[in-house]
Amino acid sequence: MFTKVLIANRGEIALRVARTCRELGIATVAVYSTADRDSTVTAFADESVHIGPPPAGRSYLSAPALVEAVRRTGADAVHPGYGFLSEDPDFAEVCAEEGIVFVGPDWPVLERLGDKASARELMLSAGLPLLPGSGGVCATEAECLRTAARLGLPVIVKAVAGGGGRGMAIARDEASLPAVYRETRATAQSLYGDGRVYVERYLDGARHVEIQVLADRHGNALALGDRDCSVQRRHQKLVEETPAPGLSPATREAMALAAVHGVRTAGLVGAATVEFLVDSDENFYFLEVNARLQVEHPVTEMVTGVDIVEQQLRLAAGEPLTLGEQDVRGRGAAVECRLNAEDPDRDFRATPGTLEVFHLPGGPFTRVDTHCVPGATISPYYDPLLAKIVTWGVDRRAALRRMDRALAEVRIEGPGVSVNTALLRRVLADPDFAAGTYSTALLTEMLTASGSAR
Amino acid sequence: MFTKVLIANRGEIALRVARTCRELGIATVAVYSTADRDSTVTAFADESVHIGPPPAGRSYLSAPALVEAVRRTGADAVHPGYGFLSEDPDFAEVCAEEGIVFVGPDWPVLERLGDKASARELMLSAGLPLLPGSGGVCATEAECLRTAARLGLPVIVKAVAGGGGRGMAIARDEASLPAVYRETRATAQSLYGDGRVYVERYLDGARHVEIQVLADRHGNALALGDRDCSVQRRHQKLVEETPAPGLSPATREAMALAAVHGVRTAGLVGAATVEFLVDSDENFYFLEVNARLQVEHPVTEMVTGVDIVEQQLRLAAGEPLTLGEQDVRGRGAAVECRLNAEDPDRDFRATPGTLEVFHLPGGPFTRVDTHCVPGATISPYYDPLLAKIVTWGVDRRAALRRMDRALAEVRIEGPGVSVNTALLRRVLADPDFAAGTYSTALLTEMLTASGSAR
Amino acid sequence: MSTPPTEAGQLVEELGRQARRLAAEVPGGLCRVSVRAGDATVELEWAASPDPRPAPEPEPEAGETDETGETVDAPLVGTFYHASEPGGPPFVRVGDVVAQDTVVGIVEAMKMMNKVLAGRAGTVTGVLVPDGDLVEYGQPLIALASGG
Amino acid sequence: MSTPPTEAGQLVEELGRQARRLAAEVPGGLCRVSVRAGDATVELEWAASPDPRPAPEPEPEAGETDETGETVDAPLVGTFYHASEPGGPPFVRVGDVVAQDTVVGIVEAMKMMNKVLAGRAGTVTGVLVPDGDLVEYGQPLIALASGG
Repeated sequence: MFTKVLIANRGEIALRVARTCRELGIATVAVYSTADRDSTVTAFADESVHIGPPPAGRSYLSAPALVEAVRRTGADAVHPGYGFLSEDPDFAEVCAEEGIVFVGPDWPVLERLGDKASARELMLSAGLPLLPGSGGVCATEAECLRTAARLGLPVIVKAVAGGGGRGMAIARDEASLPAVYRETRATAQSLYGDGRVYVERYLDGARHVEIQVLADRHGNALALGDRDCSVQRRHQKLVEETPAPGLSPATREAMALAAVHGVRTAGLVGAATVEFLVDSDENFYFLEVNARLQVEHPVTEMVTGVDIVEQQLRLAAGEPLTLGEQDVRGRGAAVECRLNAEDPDRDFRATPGTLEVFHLPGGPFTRVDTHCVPGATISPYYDPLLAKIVTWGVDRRAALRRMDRALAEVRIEGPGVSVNTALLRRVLADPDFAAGTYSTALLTEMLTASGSAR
Repeated sequence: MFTKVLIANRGEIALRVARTCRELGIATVAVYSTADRDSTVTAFADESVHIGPPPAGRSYLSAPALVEAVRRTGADAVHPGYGFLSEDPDFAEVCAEEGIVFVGPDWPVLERLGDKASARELMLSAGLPLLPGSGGVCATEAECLRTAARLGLPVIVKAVAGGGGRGMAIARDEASLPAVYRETRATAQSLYGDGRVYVERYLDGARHVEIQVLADRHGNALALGDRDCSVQRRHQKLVEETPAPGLSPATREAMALAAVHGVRTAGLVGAATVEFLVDSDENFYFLEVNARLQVEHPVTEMVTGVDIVEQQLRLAAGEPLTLGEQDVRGRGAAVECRLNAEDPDRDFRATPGTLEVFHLPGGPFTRVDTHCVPGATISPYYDPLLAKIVTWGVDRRAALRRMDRALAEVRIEGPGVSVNTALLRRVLADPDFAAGTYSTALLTEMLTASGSAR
Repeated sequence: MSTPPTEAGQLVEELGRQARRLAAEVPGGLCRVSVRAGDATVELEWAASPDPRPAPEPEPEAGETDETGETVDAPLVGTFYHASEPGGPPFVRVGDVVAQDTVVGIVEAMKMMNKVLAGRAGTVTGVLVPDGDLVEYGQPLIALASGG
Repeated sequence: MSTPPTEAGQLVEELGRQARRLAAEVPGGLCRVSVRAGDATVELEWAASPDPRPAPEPEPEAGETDETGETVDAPLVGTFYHASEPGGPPFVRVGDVVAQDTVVGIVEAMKMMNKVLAGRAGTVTGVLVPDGDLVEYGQPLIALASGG
């Protein structure tokens, strides 16, 4: 096992990773930009390195800064968290060259899975069901129109380099397709420096269900159950739960098998999530592989009792997977709500500011992951996630009632700071959500119906 | 089920009970003394009633104030928490007369178990193993000396009306016995208005192990596993864990059977804990029944997934126990540490004051129960418990390492306020504790060896 | 540091008032008082530590007169009665002059009748709670003007 | 509101200094500045919202000169070299007079050599980091007195 791990991230996930390192007796190195100088993880970690100014491009996204921080502190591994460089094949390659263990898949695997077109091909070859699509990059507008004519509308145009809900747009009719195509190309070019896009049939009213997988270097892989992440705003997840409600055991098992097979086919080592769209007939279609820790991993932890970060570290250190099916059998249900400093009434605009009051819930079967403390300042440079509230219950209903109790305890106040607590409670109260019959359209429909997010 | 429950308590346990009520859709009434006017549970509950001035005798211990508060709010049940009136047969009887459901055993059961001499007799008749003792009240000094001569020294002199670690003293030799006898009688008279005492052989180096039991009105009873609570200061628990380390499965099962049988024999309905002393040969001896929720119940909740407060409410409402052995099978291990505002270096003197900084841990498999917030004032009128930190792990070692990580995150500061965090971490680091081979002598030995609590 | 006649000053004054009120309700053993507003702090500490045992229960018959002298407050939770029996003449009416030991009402708690005494001399200016209402501890029952 | 010459006043002043320093390091998009100490608050807000995309990475070659003008700080994490080659003459020595674009050292990060410029005119009064040491972002490298 490692003796010192540098955590190449910030916010709640940096603290999350540092906690498990501490529990395993591994020394921790935090890194921080000037904006995060007084952060909780900096105080928690054994050492800290100031890696750059607030803009992520010169700090958390700067591979040279991170590699030099590793050299300076003598860490033997880097945990990238989620976002930032967590799925960057170049960073993983540099780490490998420098003799630093990257806690994640090998860089060629990241490269293959990061290109959404090649990931599609790979999973197709592994026999996973895919939505009908362009079968590769759609190089011209004409090709895009031909593909859409073949697939039928609506279609979704996606950036090859995209992921995590960014760089994608839906075209509902032929007339709008050329504009959608051009805009997605332009967005992809500006976001990723890679304008290539592909086209897939778009499923209305589908659910977003994902399988958590662990895989070692010795040919063992294991699914840790599924998560439903259909409650999304602008393709960004807001509420996640496990197990996905209402799926038949047969579908659940078939998805888990497909996910494990896909991960093995990709040669992936570590923790990964295979995302699927599931239609109302329980047909499921491969979406993408997230070859990293997910924001929503705690729901799986609460139900299975597995510390996924510990598993990542062990797997990255080359240890064999010692968990079997019997060790990861889920108990009960868990749900996570993301508390964001954002204003649902103003198109979810981030509302940075100082948290004068910051009170989060606790008590039975309630987990809180946060990097914030009273008096902390939420910087405009990074994502507006303040805290993750996770509750467990013997069944879905108990977990959801507990979540509503927990959200009612939240008190966060500060000048200019708006928090999405009320919207989260509205989701819990929504009849479709409560019945477990919701799809990715839920939040949009809720907001459209009320004309307001509150 | 009830529609409105009045919580006849304060502090963390009042909030704990209110949370489960909320989750079950039951309206809550908080009560408060003048010192607790701005408490967290008062803000949380649906209604609050000001029941008296700060001294508990005129507020939390005043049965008339509580009964009138129930009448005023129309609550149909009272949850007494722990301490205060939770095991008071008179209060339970008054509730019964007034048509209020007391969430706890019927008053005759409380009366029988509250008198330690009659509880001993009852459990003896149920076949539970008891330490050799006076077999009833020791009415005179001469009788006490005769009994001690028969039992052999050391002996422990206990108040018949005592419990929860109060009203007891050990005599190690014949010469000191008369003074110990007289002092215990005097203490018992002043604490409980009942000077009767009895005598038992005292076991050095024994462990304090207890069994959590649930029992319904329909003849069903179930054990939820055991807890080791041997880490005590002045007979007050400080660290508790489940499962009790190192016990053989046969002993564990025998204790659970004895506890369930004892509870049934007593005719007890609700949640109760049967306490035993266990010697180094795994002989176990009945100590007492705590016919109420215990401070340390969360460790059992984390391992079994059972919400014990929910079960109390259901059982008090007359519902049958629907849990079976298969529903309460423990997973992993859990440990609880009590954060007290007290100074271990000054004989654990309470250190009330204002909490200027109040930061508690969170994250994976970590539960926090507290009623405190930054800026809160800890009153000198009540016990100094600030928070309970509970951690879970796949095994004991993982739970303890996690606890040490969690305790290292605690930051509590205020003028004059001392917190026992460092002592708790010293317990975790103690070789005997780490090996799971400790007894009730652990803390005394630690403090004696170092000459200091830090 | 002098207290400026500002909002902060008013805050301090109000905090002080609350502290004194709290202190007055407590039978003994007050150990430390701290009043803070922003950076301004007043702190008092006594040498004796508070008695950890519950205080002996005083016979709750005197009403608690709040320190502004404006009201007689309920000395315990229960039902407030204006008269000693249903339909009987009320203990006091608006305009009545009362002495310290004048009975101004009764609070019934668990069938025990607890007399409420005025606690100080004055003139009744209001009966604040209807006959037979359930009151909580400290709830103002009778408005009382100083003197008589 | 006038700032009194107290500890709180000094705190506010220092906070203001930090805020200005932070603002100076950021390429653009500053949206709100709030400085608070106890009850005293200074707040500035601009209409434009910050650009959510990462700023284009500037070529990190200029050292960041801190606003007191006392030090030239590391523009990135890496190894600080006094000279362009091992054993070569150092870029600057104590007493040297430098111009804004004088190279005062090199920070190597992942085999890329990044020149550190003085950033302003002055006289070198100290070389604060030994040759070959690993430095973090913002670490003072060279002490510089104003003028020359």
